[in-house]
Amino acid sequence: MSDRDWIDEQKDQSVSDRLAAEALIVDVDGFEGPLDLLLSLSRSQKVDLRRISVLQLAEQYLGFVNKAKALRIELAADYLVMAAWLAYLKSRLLLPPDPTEDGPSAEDLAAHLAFQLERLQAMREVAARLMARDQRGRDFFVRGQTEEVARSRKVVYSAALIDLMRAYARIRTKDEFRPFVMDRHDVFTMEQALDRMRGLIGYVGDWSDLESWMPEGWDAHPMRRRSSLAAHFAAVLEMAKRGQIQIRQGETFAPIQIRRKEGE
Amino acid sequence: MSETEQSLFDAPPIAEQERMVEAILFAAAEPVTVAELERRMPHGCDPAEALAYLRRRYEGRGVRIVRVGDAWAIRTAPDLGYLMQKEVIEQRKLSRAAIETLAIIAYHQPVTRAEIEEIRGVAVSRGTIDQLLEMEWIRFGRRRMTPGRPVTFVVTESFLDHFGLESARDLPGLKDLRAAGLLDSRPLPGALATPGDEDEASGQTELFED
Amino acid sequence: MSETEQSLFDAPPIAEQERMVEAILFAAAEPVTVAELERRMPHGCDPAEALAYLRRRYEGRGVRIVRVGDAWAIRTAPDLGYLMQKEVIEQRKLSRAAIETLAIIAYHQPVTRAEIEEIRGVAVSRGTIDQLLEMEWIRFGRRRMTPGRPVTFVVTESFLDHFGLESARDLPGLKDLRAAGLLDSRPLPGALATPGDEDEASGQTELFED
Repeated sequence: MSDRDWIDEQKDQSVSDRLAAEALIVDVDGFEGPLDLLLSLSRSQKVDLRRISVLQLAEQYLGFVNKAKALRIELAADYLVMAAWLAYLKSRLLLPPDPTEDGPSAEDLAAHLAFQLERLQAMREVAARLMARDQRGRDFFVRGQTEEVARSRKVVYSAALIDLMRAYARIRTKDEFRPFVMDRHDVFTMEQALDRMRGLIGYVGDWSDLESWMPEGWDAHPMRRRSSLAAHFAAVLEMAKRGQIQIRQGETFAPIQIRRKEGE
Repeated sequence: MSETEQSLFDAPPIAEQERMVEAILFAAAEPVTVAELERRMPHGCDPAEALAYLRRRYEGRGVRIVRVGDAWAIRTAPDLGYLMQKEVIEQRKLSRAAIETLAIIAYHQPVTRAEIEEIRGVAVSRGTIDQLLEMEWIRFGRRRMTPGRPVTFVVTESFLDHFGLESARDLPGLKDLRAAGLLDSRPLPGALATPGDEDEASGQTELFED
Repeated sequence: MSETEQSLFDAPPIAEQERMVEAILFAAAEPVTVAELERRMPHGCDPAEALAYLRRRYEGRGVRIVRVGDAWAIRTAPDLGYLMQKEVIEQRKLSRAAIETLAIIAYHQPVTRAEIEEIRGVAVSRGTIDQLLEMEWIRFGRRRMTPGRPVTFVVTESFLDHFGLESARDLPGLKDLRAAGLLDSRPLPGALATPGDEDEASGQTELFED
């Protein structure tokens, strides 16, 4: 439908159109949803969509739905949802506003519906204007005989998005098995510390700082130092409990010292 | 070294550059970007300037130099379309739903499927979107930064080319629609404002207002 | 209609006929004979004369009107044939190391080399990074404000172009990968933030929006 047709159609609305609107009843299939139907019904009011009576429109729509019911025409659910909403809106529009009620006023809701109709109508009009434009392959044309473009070779490395996603998935999947290897890189466990201290305890004859017993390479990185210190502290506590060593600390935050328990 | 090279390969005179652009545009069916022209022309050329001259030269002729987004093409003058019956391509008839969906995408872009449905008041069938994608009149735009990160749709250069538009800003009636507030995203009163609103506004600004 | 009526009385002016010939030759899929021109143009036209004018008009231009057998066509001027060359691109797949490195940069940018190595669990060769830099798919980002101020890598516009993405945010997230069957196990607790997580989004904002 072109622009022109549209305008003509708007102008030519008459009693016959209203009769046609009545005939809508037998042709629900012709509508693309309740909003489309509302827009068609609104044409019978013959006013600018901005001045449309939403109350009247709601009544028309409800009338339509009732007739459809009487004729045992099955209406899709969204038509019935719209009917329920319009019935609610109609009752709100007819009753004096309830000052205690929260939320939008009936007028706001009606205005929004009018906005939706106006917007749909506007989209229809611009769609018609768009389709009425000169179109490629119909009104104007491209070069019929394009010229071969000679090709010289150049190697380019490429990858598709799917390759990228696969690669990333591969890495991330690998990650999910890695904690047991990778994440322990910086962790010194108590078991390791126990094993180690058991081997070393024979050499701890006199009081010495626990920190001097840290394994090589575990004192440079702060995370590793903390982990190994904690593990060794826990290990010496365990050993003390077993009566293998003695522990002492001069005061809070002073170095912790250990020595082999005499007689071991 | 590079200075010597420079002087050896001085840019050709602008008239010559104009010929080059003419030859390249004539040889191609699809629009050619300025960047592509620059790649194909000798070093130091200014295809944009050459294009301006060429465009003027073809004013009122049987073919015209037209702009399509960032690219340029030669197309026959629309008033001569009646001579081309032989060239007319049978166009696939678009359904009313497809035409409306296309218009909504063009005027509201970037727009999500939910928004298209809200404007039309009816569900958009998968086939409609597929058809428009297949015709290469629409494509996926950025994801909306709202919950669910829905994809958006925008129109393509080939859409612009088909309808003879220089850019999406030149859509018929766009200004009037915007002035009338009909392109605003206006939620149902009382409904929670969707966090997408901000985003949408800025998305459109980017597209149409700079 | 008016054209037909007019042609009953007198032929269009020769300048107009020239436009017609120009448009027909331009759009035709093969060379057009004078007889065919005559059939397609309004009654009373003299295509041979119009052609002669058109030929003269295109003398010295980027394209010429040439005779092919007993038909006519528009062709590139022979001296500009060299413009009709395009480098053809032989596609080769990126190595596994390169694509993994690229993926990590795309998903975690800005990212340092040490971080790439930590994520891959393997050292990244200088050559891999160089290759990606040379392809202009990655570039140097801001220096990290940490000891040693290591350089970071980010992906480029041409990367986005190649993969058809509007922004790095549009990369499918881990959730999408999992939905596509590319990732099958549960998420790693405490794993690095993935695109779509708030964390990363803000990092990317810094990158893309200033």
